[in-house]
Amino acid sequence: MTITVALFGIAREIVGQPSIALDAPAGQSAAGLLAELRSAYPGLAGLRSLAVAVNSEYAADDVVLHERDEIALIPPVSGG
Amino acid sequence: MTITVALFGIAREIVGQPSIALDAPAGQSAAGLLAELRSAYPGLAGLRSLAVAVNSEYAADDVVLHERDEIALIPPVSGG
Amino acid sequence: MQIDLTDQPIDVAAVLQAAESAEAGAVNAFIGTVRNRSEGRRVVRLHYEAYPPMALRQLARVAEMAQEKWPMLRKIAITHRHGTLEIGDVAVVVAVSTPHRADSFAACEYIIDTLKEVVPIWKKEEYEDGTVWVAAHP
Amino acid sequence: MQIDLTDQPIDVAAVLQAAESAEAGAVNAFIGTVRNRSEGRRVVRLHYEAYPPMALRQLARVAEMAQEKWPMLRKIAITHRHGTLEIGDVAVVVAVSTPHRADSFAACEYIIDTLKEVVPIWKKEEYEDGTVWVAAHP
Repeated sequence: MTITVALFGIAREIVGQPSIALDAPAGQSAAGLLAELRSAYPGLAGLRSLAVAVNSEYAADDVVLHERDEIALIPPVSGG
Repeated sequence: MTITVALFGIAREIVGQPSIALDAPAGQSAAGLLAELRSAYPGLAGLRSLAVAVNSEYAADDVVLHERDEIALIPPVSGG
Repeated sequence: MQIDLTDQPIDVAAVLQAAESAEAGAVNAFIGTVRNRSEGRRVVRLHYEAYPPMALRQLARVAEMAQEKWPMLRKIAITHRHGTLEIGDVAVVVAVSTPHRADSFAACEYIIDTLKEVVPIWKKEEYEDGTVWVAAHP
Repeated sequence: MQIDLTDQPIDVAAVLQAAESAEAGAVNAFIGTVRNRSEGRRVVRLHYEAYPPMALRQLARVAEMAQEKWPMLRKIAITHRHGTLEIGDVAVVVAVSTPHRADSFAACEYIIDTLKEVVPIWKKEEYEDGTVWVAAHP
């Protein structure tokens, strides 16, 4: 399946684009996606934290991703 | 000497007027004034607290009153 | 420091603005309004009586004490209203600014707590069947 | 509950008003503004980037969590700005109302503290000689 990952803040700058489309195995987990992205973009590994959001909620490591999910990478937030 | 005592809130209502003029001995203290007023107006004794203010400051018991001081009786405050 | 006592409606935004500072990222504000109930009774309106010169002096003292306890306080603005207030009217606004937010909460709460203990302002609650001077008796 | 994310200047008074209630005598508000210094460096301006649908969802969650912890909360209003902000501009306003004041301070502080941990908004500080994404690195 193909999943699209939206990127924000410093993660967007590290990757160099506002979103990426990836081929992912069926049953890909949030943790699996994180590992893959950290390997493809080593700059992401230097961040204080990095989370995956699925459909506007933070996803636990074992959450399984689906093609139609709205997926985003969440670097350390700093609102307020 | 004659001192004038300004009255507010429930103290004003108990005494029935916004200020009272009193003959006071030279050297009258804040505590002495309070005792005299409580005796003259027993309703004051039922209040949760009663303080004397001299020139816009709370007066300790042993503060000596003078004729030109601006003296006030302060019943329990409830601003805010 | 901006201290005010007024018998006119309080301009809340103006008090907040008086507390803002380019050097302080955090503003905390407390706004006390007239509730429609008090200890189970329906309140119709409130009457605040003040001893103006002493109230202003004591409001300033409270602000000075807060400034001593929280030296990082940049600005302090306090406005208290007196006279007759209807339900929903703003009775008091306290606003402070600090570089970091935890201090703004602590200092603002200290100011309103202390104000209620020392500032000579008295509140008479009016119910449908009478009035009571708040907290006057034990 | 009134939750908003906007790229326009925040009307602070309107947010406060949205939190007022005739049943609640206490309103506490936190206003976060852009400071001219950060960790010793002079800040020229700030850029806030948001992930809007998730930011709105998480702001609402924070408000819901506060309502669970403080069931006496009457109203909660939160507005966060994004885009480019100049020194002194208001970035966020949190306002809550409760019948008694101590709860209003505690709930408002909880909301802003939690907001800063979970809401997907990112702040880039611009200095005279560069920019930094705040808190991105350990």
